[in-house]
Amino acid sequence: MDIHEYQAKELLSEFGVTVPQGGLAYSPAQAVYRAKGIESENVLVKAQIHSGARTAAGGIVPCSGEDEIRKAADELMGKCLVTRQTGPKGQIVHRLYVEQQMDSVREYYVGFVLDRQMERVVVMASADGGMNIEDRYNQKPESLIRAVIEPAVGMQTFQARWIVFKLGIDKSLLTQMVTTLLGCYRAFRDLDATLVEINPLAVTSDGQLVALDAKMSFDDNALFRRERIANLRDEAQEDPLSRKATERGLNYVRLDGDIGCLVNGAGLALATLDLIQVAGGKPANFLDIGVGAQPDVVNKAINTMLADESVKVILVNIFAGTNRCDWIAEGLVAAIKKFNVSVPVIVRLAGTNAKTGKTILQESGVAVVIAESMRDAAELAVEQVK
Amino acid sequence: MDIHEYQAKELLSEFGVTVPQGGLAYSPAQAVYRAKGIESENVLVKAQIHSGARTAAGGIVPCSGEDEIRKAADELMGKCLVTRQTGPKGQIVHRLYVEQQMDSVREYYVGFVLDRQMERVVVMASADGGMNIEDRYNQKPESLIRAVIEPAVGMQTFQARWIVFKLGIDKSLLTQMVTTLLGCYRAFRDLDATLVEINPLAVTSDGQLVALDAKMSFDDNALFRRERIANLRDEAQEDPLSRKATERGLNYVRLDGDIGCLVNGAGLALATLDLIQVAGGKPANFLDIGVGAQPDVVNKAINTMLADESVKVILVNIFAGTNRCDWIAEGLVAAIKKFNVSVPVIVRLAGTNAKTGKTILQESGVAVVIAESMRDAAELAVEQVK
Amino acid sequence: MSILVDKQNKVIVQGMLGEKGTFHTKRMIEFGTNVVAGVIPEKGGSEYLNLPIFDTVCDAVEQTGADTSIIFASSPFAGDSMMEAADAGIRLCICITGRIPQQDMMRVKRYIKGFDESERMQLIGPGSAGIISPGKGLVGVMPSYFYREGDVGIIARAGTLGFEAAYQLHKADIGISTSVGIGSETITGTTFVELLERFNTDDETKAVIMLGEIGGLQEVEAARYFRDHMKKPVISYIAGVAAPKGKRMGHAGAIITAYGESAAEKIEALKECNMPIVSDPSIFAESIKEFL
Amino acid sequence: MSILVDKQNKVIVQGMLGEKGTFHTKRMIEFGTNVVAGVIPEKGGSEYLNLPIFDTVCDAVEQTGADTSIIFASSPFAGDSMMEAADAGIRLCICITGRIPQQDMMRVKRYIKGFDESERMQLIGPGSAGIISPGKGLVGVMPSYFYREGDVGIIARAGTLGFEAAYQLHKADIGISTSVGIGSETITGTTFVELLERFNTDDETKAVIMLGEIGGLQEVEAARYFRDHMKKPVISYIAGVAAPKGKRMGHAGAIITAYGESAAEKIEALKECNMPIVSDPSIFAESIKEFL
Repeated sequence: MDIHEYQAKELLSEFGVTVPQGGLAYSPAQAVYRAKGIESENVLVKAQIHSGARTAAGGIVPCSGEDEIRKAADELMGKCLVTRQTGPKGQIVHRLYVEQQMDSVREYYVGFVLDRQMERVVVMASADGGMNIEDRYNQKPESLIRAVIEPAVGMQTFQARWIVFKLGIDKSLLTQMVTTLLGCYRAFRDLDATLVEINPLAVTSDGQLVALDAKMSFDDNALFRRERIANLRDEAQEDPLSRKATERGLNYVRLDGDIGCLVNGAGLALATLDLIQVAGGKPANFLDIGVGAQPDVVNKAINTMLADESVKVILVNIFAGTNRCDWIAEGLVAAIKKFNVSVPVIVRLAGTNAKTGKTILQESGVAVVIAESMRDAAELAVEQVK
Repeated sequence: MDIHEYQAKELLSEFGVTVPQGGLAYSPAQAVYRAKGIESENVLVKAQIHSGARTAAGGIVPCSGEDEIRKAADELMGKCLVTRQTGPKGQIVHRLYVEQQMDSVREYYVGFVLDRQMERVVVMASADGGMNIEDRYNQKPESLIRAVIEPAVGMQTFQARWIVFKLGIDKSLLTQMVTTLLGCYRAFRDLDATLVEINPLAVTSDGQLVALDAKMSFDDNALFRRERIANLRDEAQEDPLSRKATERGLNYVRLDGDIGCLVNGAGLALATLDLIQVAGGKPANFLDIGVGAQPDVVNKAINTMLADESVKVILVNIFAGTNRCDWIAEGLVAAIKKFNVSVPVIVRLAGTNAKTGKTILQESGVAVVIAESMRDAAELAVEQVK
Repeated sequence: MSILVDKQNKVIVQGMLGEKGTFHTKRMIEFGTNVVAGVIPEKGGSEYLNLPIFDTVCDAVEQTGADTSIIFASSPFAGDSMMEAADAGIRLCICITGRIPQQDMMRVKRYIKGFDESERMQLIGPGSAGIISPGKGLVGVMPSYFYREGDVGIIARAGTLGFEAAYQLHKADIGISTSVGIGSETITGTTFVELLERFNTDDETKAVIMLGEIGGLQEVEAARYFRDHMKKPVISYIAGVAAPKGKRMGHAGAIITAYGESAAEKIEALKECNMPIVSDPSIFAESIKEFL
Repeated sequence: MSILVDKQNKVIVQGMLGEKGTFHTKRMIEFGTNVVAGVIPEKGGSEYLNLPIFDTVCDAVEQTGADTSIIFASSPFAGDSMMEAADAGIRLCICITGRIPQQDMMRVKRYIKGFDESERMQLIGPGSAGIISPGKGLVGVMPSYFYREGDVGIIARAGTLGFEAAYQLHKADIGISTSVGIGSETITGTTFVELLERFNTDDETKAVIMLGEIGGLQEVEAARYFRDHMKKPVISYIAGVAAPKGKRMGHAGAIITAYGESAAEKIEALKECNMPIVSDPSIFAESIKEFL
């Protein structure tokens, strides 16, 4: 789960990371009011969306004085921002963060992430912080410093010092930098984060070390024990269809093509996408109904699928291991009738009671195309949209 | 460092352990006032000293009504309680804890301690809680259940459950007991404790699991990072001479005999005590001036030594490794003159500049007996008090 | 032979009371697996599905001599269940439960590693579909009716892909020695390499189907093992070639995790090791046939 | 030979700036120990006592090839210093600093244990008096002037007792191969057994003086090693026979720690292993003489 910049900053500041003064606003008037609580004249009005790279997309506006703030806030609020990270559909701005503008003389990058190969948390740091860290990393991978944290003991001060010296940070900042790094690690560990990132971590002209931007993501599977974090969820930032699918107990991922995929099991879902690609098509989404699906789940799934306007054909690929093809078939027939499905439906059923399932479909009178193999199904689906 | 029962209960309750209602009092009037905040009519007035086994010593008085509370508090306050754990000198009561009296139908023992052989924290539990757990352990050692905590992962729920089932606790108390055990462990770990003990951990007639008494000790070496714990120190509970010695940077341990031992280094101190025993004497104390002692430290040490009235002879056993015997000798002469020392002083000097040191003593005119070996010194000292 | 599971395993079930636990315990018993007990804290001393129930894994092991455990406990409790199994002396633990918090899994792995190698529990999963050795034992959730005895080994991260492969073999009249689901979680127990090693020395296995996917690097390690040590044919498939990099992939924090983990990069690495790759998931059976 | 330290060790000092660090670094240099650098965070690039100073142990090891470290850092920082040394590839680390929080030491030991045995740092201390091999090397705080070359090994928990023993040998014209102070802290690195093993195979050591004390059980383990494996004479002393059990000893929490740990109980256990015991700490020299 992602959270907003302002939320990440609030959390990290509790772990000893210094952040600029700032306040949250839901309206231009509130933005102006928030700016009054900030000591400096120059502020940034920052769009709060679950994406970085906002500067290039015009999501961060430097302002001075009430009028400029009001104008910037007015323009940003409700705007759809398309950044390098949002995808072409962009994200709509519902919240603004008004923040003290700091002068930075040097910018660093600091990130904490789980390395799944080592099964350990890794700290990454770079003296080339700021925008487009990915590009700079690709050009100069050696510029990224890494330290592995031993889970049995946690991050140690010597590791933080080692990073500081490797980065060549001015030694007067040693203590601040160590505090920041250890604080980020504790936040990562104590809050079940999957990502803690400060970029840029800036040195100001008066020798302060300040997190100018911060990003945190959390382990969805651990939210049950992190109520405070779970409450930071901003549903307005999520794809509405995914959200609805989640509420219905389905796993839905939206993609760019036009073939809707209704499958059971994540592995089969990936394989279905691969087959569609092999056949020359593009999936609009995949909707995983899970391995033990009951008939009513199919109903919910078809309902979700139809809400996606880009779907021009529905490909159903079911391998019934612990569930039953006849149930799936019954559910499909009922849902197709109920929702008056007008797009073509290609169905491949295999496994438990596959024969019965196919018979149910054939005798139901609804217009479905039955495919014999996964590959046939994919090819038939692609044909429909060509 | 030890703390009082009421302090341990306050800390443990923050970690999820249930404790009876109660309040601290420094006077009988305050005790009466505290009792008003307690819902039940029956209360216990409990002497707060750094010792268990208070019931047998009359330190815990059940009361009902204002008069009884006032009377009990009046009697306890300022009283010197001698328990099995205080030694013959006892401890003076300066604080009282007024606590709701609970009916207990079953009493358990739970303790957390570091096992230095395994270098791990060990949980101990017994279904025979209450008074004289040591005796019962000695009779029936198998009644004590033990679980070892893996430091890399901490105490796990399954371990707590295992203990609960081993104790044969009623299953309706499973969750409460698991919460209590995990809470104690977290308190141990997060507060740098060396001991967490609940005895008795009682089951009340209405099915509550309540810590009727609690004891915590802390790692002196970790107090620098546990300010809150360090502030719980009650100096009135410490031996005044030890306290003074600590303030002066000396390590002082009070014992029962009459030979004062001034030594450098803990190992040499233990060896000196052994030699006195071999020679048939009894040490009054030992005062370790450390391995790098400067002349003024000897001054402080003699001053501390003289404040102990049981000292009938002073045995100085110095092995100068990194420091110098001539400094020690100079310090001794000055201190003996300054404080007009009237008890015999036996001195053994060895190591760096031992010869010069002895010459200084011999030429100083102060009455000291110079011994050639550790054993001679011990024998000479014992002779003096026979 | 077969690997990991045969008729000797004495199996206990942790987290048996739930719908899944109940359903699959029944199926394992029907299959003929020697399920000896269930562990349900607070229910010790009772019976469920005609099995004795114990409060702790420790009790179950002491009383029944169990050496194998299968876990259906829900995600918040599964980490604790795995550690309890390891502590009680279980030798093989299959965790069906998935979606376990990462930090719990870091703890579990660390806890298991704390045991001497000779006493260390082998963990399959979490998020595993289990293990089936047709004709011998089922400690998992495989729909066993289309798994027939034979000489092909299957290792699959995703459960349904493993089922799919087994079903294709069934249709093609090819039997299976053992099929193992190792799960797709970020941190798991047993890896492809460890299972290839076992199949390598298993007399009853002639060829192996390895079903990988995007994320992680263990497929590449498996390919290196294949190149250097494997004496039997292996065919592999990497699911997710068509999957777009996740939203987070564009992100700096993903630098370290993304490198070499995409399906395309993996396939490249596998090819370098000369491991045969199937790019069409509907032809597992025909692809393995030529090696038999 | 000698054990642990000889003329080859390249020594760095962690926590050099303080009074103790400065004093003993000078003494080690005077003795002839090959002290190659100091580590003082923030002072990297400067010089102190004519030694190059580095910000990190890692830098010091890379630049000087150091393999040995001695720590004088103050107690709150010493745990971190030990882990830094282990991480940087130091092979032998002597921690002079004592009074380290127990939980820090649990972490340090766990951290060190995480390395493969072949890369694992040997830790002496904390609260160690260090190591001296007369004529070869001093990595410690021993007053070296009365340690002469010879064939008696000394292992002492308490620093001053080790000094006392060495001084008695000096007076009796007996030389020392190596003397090691292992510290009296609750949790320490190297134990009596590990050092007896080393003396056992050291050509230059003919006999060993082992100076134990109350608390812990390592003296008993050492006695068992002596009984089963030691090919050389060892005399032992357990300090604290006359020490009363501490105030806390009367307490239930001490049940587990107290058993077998008192001097009397230890002496009993040592006697069972036929280890010669000296009960008078003023006769170490005359007691060892008969074995030479």
